Amino acid sequence: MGTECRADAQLSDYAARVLEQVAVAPGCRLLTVSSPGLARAASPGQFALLGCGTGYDPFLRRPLSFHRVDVKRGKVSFLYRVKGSGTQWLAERRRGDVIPVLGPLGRGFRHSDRGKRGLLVGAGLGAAPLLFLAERLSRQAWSLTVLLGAPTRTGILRADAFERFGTVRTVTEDGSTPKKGTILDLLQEEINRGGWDTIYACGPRVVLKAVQEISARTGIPAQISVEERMACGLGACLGCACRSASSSGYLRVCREGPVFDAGEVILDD
Amino acid sequence: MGTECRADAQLSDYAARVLEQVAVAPGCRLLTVSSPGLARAASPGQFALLGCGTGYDPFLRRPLSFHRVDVKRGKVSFLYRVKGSGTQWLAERRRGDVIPVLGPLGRGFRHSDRGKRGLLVGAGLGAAPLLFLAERLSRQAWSLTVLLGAPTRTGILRADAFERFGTVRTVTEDGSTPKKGTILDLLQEEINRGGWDTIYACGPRVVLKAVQEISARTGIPAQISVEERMACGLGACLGCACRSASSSGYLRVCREGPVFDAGEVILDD
Amino acid sequence: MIDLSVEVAGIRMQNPVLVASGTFGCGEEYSPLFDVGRLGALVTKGITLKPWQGNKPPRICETPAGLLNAVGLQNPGVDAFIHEILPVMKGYGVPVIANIAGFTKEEFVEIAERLTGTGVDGLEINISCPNVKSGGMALGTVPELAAEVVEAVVESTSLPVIVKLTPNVTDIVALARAVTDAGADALSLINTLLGMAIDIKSRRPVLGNVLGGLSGPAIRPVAVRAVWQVSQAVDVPVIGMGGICRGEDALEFILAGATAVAVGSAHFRDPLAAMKIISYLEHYCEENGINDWQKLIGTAWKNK
Amino acid sequence: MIDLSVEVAGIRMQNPVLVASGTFGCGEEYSPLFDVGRLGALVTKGITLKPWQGNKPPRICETPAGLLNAVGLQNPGVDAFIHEILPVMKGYGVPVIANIAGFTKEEFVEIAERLTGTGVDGLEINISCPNVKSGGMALGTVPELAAEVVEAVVESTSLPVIVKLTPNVTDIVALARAVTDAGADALSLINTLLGMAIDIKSRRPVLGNVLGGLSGPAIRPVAVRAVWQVSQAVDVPVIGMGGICRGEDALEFILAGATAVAVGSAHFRDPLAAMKIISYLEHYCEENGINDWQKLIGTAWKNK
Ligand SMILES: Cc1cc2nc3c(=O)[nH]c(=O)nc-3n(C[C@H](O)[C@H](O)[C@H](O)COP(=O)(O)OP(=O)(O)OC[C@H]3O[C@@H](n4cnc5c(N)ncnc54)[C@H](O)[C@@H]3O)c2cc1C
Ligand SMILES: Cc1cc2nc3c(=O)[nH]c(=O)nc-3n(C[C@H](O)[C@H](O)[C@H](O)COP(=O)(O)OP(=O)(O)OC[C@H]3O[C@@H](n4cnc5c(N)ncnc54)[C@H](O)[C@@H]3O)c2cc1C
Ligand SMILES: Cc1cc2nc3c(=O)[nH]c(=O)nc-3n(C[C@H](O)[C@H](O)[C@H](O)COP(=O)(O)O)c2cc1C
Ligand SMILES: Cc1cc2nc3c(=O)[nH]c(=O)nc-3n(C[C@H](O)[C@H](O)[C@H](O)COP(=O)(O)O)c2cc1C
Ligand code: FES
Ligand code: FES
Repeated sequence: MGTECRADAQLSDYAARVLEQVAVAPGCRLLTVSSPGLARAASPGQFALLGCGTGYDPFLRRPLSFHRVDVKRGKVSFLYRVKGSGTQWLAERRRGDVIPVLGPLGRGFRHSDRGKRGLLVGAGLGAAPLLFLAERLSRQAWSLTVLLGAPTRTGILRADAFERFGTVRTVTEDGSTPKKGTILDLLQEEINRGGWDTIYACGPRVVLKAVQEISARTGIPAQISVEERMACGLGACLGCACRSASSSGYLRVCREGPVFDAGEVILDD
Repeated sequence: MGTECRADAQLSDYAARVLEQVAVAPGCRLLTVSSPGLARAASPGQFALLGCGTGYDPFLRRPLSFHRVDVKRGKVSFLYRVKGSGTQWLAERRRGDVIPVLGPLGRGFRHSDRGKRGLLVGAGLGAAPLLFLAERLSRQAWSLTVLLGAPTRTGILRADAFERFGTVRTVTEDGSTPKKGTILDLLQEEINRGGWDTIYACGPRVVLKAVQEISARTGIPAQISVEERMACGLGACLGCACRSASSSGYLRVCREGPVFDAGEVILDD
Repeated sequence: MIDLSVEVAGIRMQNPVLVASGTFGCGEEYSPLFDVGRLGALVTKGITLKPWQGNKPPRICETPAGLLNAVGLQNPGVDAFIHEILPVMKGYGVPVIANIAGFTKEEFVEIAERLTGTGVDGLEINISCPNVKSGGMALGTVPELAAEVVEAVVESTSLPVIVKLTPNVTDIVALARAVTDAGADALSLINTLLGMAIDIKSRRPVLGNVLGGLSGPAIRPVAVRAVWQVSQAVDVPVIGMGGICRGEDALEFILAGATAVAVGSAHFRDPLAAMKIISYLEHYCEENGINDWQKLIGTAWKNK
Repeated sequence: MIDLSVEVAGIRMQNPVLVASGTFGCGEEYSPLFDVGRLGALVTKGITLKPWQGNKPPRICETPAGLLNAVGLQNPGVDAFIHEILPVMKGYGVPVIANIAGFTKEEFVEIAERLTGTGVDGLEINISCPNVKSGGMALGTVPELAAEVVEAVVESTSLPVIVKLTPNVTDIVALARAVTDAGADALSLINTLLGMAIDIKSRRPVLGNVLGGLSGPAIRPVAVRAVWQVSQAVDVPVIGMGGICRGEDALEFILAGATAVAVGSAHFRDPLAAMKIISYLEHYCEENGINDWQKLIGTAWKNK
């Protein structure tokens, strides 16, 4: 994991061949493609734009975060929820099919040099970019705790995969896992316990806002991965605006983000 | 083959499951679907509208003639050329996929009670509706000659299948079959030889116009299968207009056609 | 089951899902596929005073997520309509709205007069067809001229008068206001967008008529915008149309301010589209516990 | 290799494939993907006099075969443009056309004056942006007002002046004539169609700005029609745009009367679209033995 990623060097529109696609939970799929160049270039927190459909509907590409990257084997995985027409099309791709994948894009998670105790907060699909991050951080001898939360048991994604890289704690709103509550309850517990150098979070806005608030209150630096509707993914169209905390203007989620320091942006509803 | 088809009785939007799809020539495919209801209802010369694509592009359905119908096994086949986005999508369907098929539509070939010596003229893809016709006519003890023409050898489609129902004569413009020339040369030869009760033709406009002219000149009744761009396929939108020979107005290819008596329509370019 | 019935321009409909003029024949074409009597209302193809043979083919050209058409008002004329087509359409037991197209104000009046008392339930004045050259378009784009036509028709008939507007104008709200002031009981919007396509092989226009009208999902955002703008500006009900293919689309128009919707091009992709939309609306109301579904009309701007 | 070079408004371009304003950043964003210096010309995002922060998100909404955008002219203002962005854009060695947007005639003039002599190769007057509320639209829809702006800008600068027209008008030909009479050296058409979308879950408009501009393949038929109509009515070259995604589409615009084309939304689906279009046009000319490819311009109406 680089400090400032130098994505541009290998940014390309890759023709990625599907190696495997499996359902990991209801409506939730793990897609693995072969793309050695992309695998080499990708950093945790960055994303790609996947071309969906053969005609012009759907028209726009879909942004998905890198979930796992196996540089040696040239494999890149995406963890995604089937939501609308684009992800539905992706879900129908089978081994051997080719998907256009533009990436790597954006600014991923950054080093913090304060220390190596990391708290990863993944609400629902927010788990997607965190596995890649967990792997890279653990390689650099970070000690990690991963919080995974969802409304119900089947929404807790990839807990077993995370276990290789740190302590995993899960929570569900309906109590279908041992612990019942929201991920924010869990987060507050861990914050109370203390000893964290950096928080990395991904998930719905309400979770990210809570992380912003905790970071501001406790002084623990946090990095949050933000979502916004995108067109170009390259910083050219100004479509993916997120309000800047330091100026009166906007930042581009696809360029200055998707990972922002918690204090960098204002998340409106 | 009925006299006036009573298509409406079983007209429906069938969810047809693909049984098989094979390439029969470069860019030319034979698609077989399972649809017992459609198989029972279909008559030679009628067609169906096949839904293509999952989004709204392509938007319109594609008209294809019934090429073979196996009522007993509930199978319907289409012979088609991959031309644009719709047929490209069809070409990618595999066994088990479901295609929406609206049909049977239109007015097919009619009985002639003059006699049972039929001349079938299929230029290129014009062979598509003629196989189904040949099969039904031969069951009724017609004696048939089938003329198949194309620019080159690979454009002569399904000659072997036609041989079960009558004498097949082929011609290519580049002489890659024994006989060199156009299908109109072959047609003229057969007309000169004489003895025909009805001509049935399908193919490009230039061929259909020649058939109209021959029919008018010789008095041999001819039926031609006409193509026009379609939207509804049901007679509702008035999109598929073909100039009527008997009035100053237009006939609907999807309703009064696609098979017309040679004298019924004026084919503009 | 929830009651989806609605009144538009005094015409009572069992549900708010109509068919768009020119896309549904006289109902008979679709009757083998579903019970046409389940629709909110039937709308005829444009009816002219005299028989009209329409434009030369090709009349249809597919475009991304839509199509161009240049049918050009092919119809047997008002008298043949009354005697041959209307009885078939009335047979389904739902209101029949006659889409009428004149080339002059006087023609509009004459068609309206002839249709009055025939069993037709309402008139939809088509001052917006892009496929007829002489006058059709101009009448529909200049508020004063449009208002004159509407006023004359309203005076000449006891039938409810719906006015169908073209989106090919700078200010559709001004047009809507003008025809509403002139007495329109309801508005239909939108008609097709003026477009064309060129065949790169022949290097000529695809359509026999050169220009055509663009319809289908491609134009839906333009239609939603028109409904949103107009429904806030006038007091009469709006029938929304333009690219409605699914229940979600119909709901979008209702939220934008439409009292009813019409399904047009969608029939070409899914002949059962209108039926599916009706079912969707029923289920939507049930699932969301909506008793008076008409409260949904214009929610998107009422909530602003 | 065939010579595709072309002159538009006195600006020499190596080929007729430009990028559409607002879709291509300053070139730098796409430069990792292809050699931006192979384009016919670069066109900037709309430039205002003062820095402008744009609309609140969401700014993008996908629609069938297209998208709505309501970016709303976010830009650092003309001075920052000149000092920070222009040098980057000039670095690619192809003409740079500055798309300028004023809220008044005076602002247009002032932006034009500041850009004159900076290295910018031409101005594209954007009197047609649907995403700015105050005035922007009105200026661009009334021929007299549009002409006034154009006349004032033409007088204030030595740069070639291209005028970008909106399709959201009743009579685009009248608008084109007015601005051409006022001195426009070329026309760009079309800008986006005014549209909107409503989120049925929240029952509110999707876009932060409520209204947005529709672009992409969905609008291509409308754009081709505009180019067809306008190119026959005026004597200045037309830059065609609106849904051009592939070489065939570009050719369709050329046949309709465009001298050059611009690629916009297509970049979002295929970032290499413009490059592929250039290759297509080269191959097309070679295969069809076309030496003077400019003879293709307007063939569709010349052949009528
Ligand atoms: C940087 C980034 C990384 C992401 N990573 C992941 C991931 O790893 N796994 C995952 O499941 N999802 C991820 N998302 C969300 C994902 O992009 C959307 O769920 C997806 O685009 C929905 O497409 P659709 O066709 O299924 O839905 P539709 O609702 O049909 O999409 C319509 C349009 O809205 C856009 N859209 C819809 N939801 C979102 C959203 N949440 N964020 C941005 N655009 C949206 C689509 O891209 C499309 O343009 C990410 C989003 C961003 C911005
Ligand atoms: C009654 C009828 C029966 C037909 N039977 C056959 C058949 O059995 N086998 C076969 O290969 N072809 C047949 N055709 C032609 C076939 O419909 C077209 O080749 C096909 O629609 C092309 O679709 P596309 O997406 O590949 O091409 P595109 O060019 O992308 O299609 C664009 C649009 O034009 C329409 N279109 C293009 N060509 C034709 C055409 N020749 N006739 C009507 N519409 C057209 C398409 O339906 C679509 O709406 C028939 C046409 C008709 C009218
Ligand atoms: C083939 C066709 C024919 C049409 N004929 C008429 C007509 O006669 N009168 C009319 O007012 N509108 C006519 N329209 C316009 C439709 O009624 C409708 O306003 C438009 O198509 C937009 O809706 P849609 O996108 O759902 O099709 C026609 C549309 C099509 C596609
Ligand atoms: C995201 C986005 C931003 C745009 N910004 C501008 C702009 O600043 N100025 C302008 O004149 N046009 C702007 N446009 C319009 C395009 O330049 C072009 O006219 C329109 O999108 C149609 O072309 P297309 O369909 O190829 O995108 C913008 C379009 C998009 C999609
Ligand atoms: S998506 Fe275009 S700038 Fe971010
Ligand atoms: S395709 Fe609609 S009438 Fe024939």
